[in-house]
Amino acid sequence: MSPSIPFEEDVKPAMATEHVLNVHLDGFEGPIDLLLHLAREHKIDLAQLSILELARQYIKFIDEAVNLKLEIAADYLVMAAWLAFLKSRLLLPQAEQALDGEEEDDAHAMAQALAKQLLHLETLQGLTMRLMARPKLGVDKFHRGAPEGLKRYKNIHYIGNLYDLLRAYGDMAQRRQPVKIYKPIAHKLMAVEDAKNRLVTWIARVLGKPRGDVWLPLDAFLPVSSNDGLSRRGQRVAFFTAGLELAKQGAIDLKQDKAFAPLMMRARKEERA
Amino acid sequence: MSDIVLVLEAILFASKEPLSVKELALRAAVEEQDIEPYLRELASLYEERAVELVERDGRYALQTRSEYASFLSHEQEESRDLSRAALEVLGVIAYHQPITRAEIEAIRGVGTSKGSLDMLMEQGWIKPGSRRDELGRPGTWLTTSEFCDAFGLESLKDLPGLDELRDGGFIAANDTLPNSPQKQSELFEN
Amino acid sequence: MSDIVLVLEAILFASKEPLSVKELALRAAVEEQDIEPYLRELASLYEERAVELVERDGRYALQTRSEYASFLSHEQEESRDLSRAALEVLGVIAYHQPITRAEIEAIRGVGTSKGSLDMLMEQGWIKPGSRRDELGRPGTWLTTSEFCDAFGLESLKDLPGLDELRDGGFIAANDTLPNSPQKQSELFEN
Repeated sequence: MSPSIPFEEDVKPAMATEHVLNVHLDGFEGPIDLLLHLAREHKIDLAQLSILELARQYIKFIDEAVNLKLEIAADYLVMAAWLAFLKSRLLLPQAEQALDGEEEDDAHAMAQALAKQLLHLETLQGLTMRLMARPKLGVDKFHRGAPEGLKRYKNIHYIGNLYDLLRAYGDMAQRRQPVKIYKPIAHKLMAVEDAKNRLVTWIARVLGKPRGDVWLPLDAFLPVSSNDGLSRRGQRVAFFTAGLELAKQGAIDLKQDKAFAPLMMRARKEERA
Repeated sequence: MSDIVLVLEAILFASKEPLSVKELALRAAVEEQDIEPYLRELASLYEERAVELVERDGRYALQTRSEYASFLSHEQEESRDLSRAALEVLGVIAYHQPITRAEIEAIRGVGTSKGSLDMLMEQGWIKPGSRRDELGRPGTWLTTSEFCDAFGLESLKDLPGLDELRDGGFIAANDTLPNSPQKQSELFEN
Repeated sequence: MSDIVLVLEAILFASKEPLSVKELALRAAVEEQDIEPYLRELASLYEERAVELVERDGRYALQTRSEYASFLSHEQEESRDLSRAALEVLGVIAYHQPITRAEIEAIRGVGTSKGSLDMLMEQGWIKPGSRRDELGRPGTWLTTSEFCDAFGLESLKDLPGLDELRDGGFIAANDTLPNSPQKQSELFEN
């Protein structure tokens, strides 16, 4: 057997002597564990239901701990109170018991249940120690130190299924967005309002000035930046429409010498009603 | 000696972990139901040797016999010391699986610090089982195949002292532990 | 058989690396000069086995014989269904070929992972077609005759038309696919 079995050491009760016992509660896993320890310590046979003796030892232990002003978790105190209650019930004189038979049965049942729980945990603790005492892999027994290792390759074949293909294609068709949505090209065309504003500005500038009433061709008003045919045609339309409107208001004069000749414009000198 | 026995030897010798009959049969190209005699023959080849063929939770592995432990101290891994609480929890789970945390606490009479379960799971010795079909659907805990590997258990039925728990009335006589596949064979009795 | 032979067996089996005579002697508690006969005996124990004792640069190790190497790697055939995405991509290619990746994405409305195309090509179901004569000269995709074989089609012409898909309930009447999908030009006019 190997020199060190860590588990075995772990399971040994942490508290070996009564002296240490009196000072620490930390080593115990709760009241049941403490009860088990006390049972072992005082050689109380759980199977014989000597719960009275165990209760006495437990209460004594807790009392000592309290006297030493140790911090005691509540569940230890609850167990002590419960055991005190149980003890008093179990010790009731016969006469009183006769009066209160039911409770006496309860007390015995409770004592029995506690004894069973203690026995159960004690059995499990013993078995766990036996389990830990078995030869262990990595401590007493070893797998191969340098295994070559096994490899696994997967050859994956996909299965073609026409139904699935059509189904997937169909579902996608339902889900999908139209490939292209028609979006008209937005051309930047001159608005009539814009042309009119430009003409009004021009009128204000030339009115009453020398040569202010000279005839100018409509095309002279078009901004030079526009080379593209569509936009130039758009400007011409805008100025023509604006010109008609201003002529109607009497702000300008329009004339065209013959069909398809340049359209001429001039600011009107004064209102002719 | 059959070639298949030697193929099984090669596979088990090279493997990093115990192998199931299924895996062995697949790799050795033998029918699963035919594999037992070959395994028995391989086991007999190692009968008087320092290495033995063992079955652990339905899986097979070659490993050194514990008699040679004293010569193998070089190979000992640093094992983490489990707390007393964790060990006790492990014992309770091993003997009563599948078991809920509340049931563990009822048996131990104390709350279970989450650390115990964490540590045992990190060690690879316990795993969550299916949820119990009762109020709150509490989760259950089971031991793993690695647990059987670690403690040399052919199956959970080999847990020491199961009869004591049965005699004490702590587990039902007909209680069948889960997680313990039918023994592949009675080949490798301990 | 000497116990020392078995001790050496255990040591060599469990060791993570080949061991020198010196190390072996130390661990087995034998004089260095006495160890060779034991090693020879150990080697003979494995003479007709799948395992052998080898010596390299004065270091010894037990290892699986190379004759058995083929059993240590196992090839596994596995059939799988195509993923949803792969089916869609394949369907789009089948109905709209030759088609560029950008067009596949436009039709599906989602990005196409390169993985899907790679996988379909690896499977032998699609192949690259000629490059499209447009900006960037993008490559196109076509289905192969293996595709037809795998999906039980005598030829691509047997692929049901979109009208038939609609009649068959594969596509709802309000879909947005144009009517004759085989002509991809209609899809991408403009």
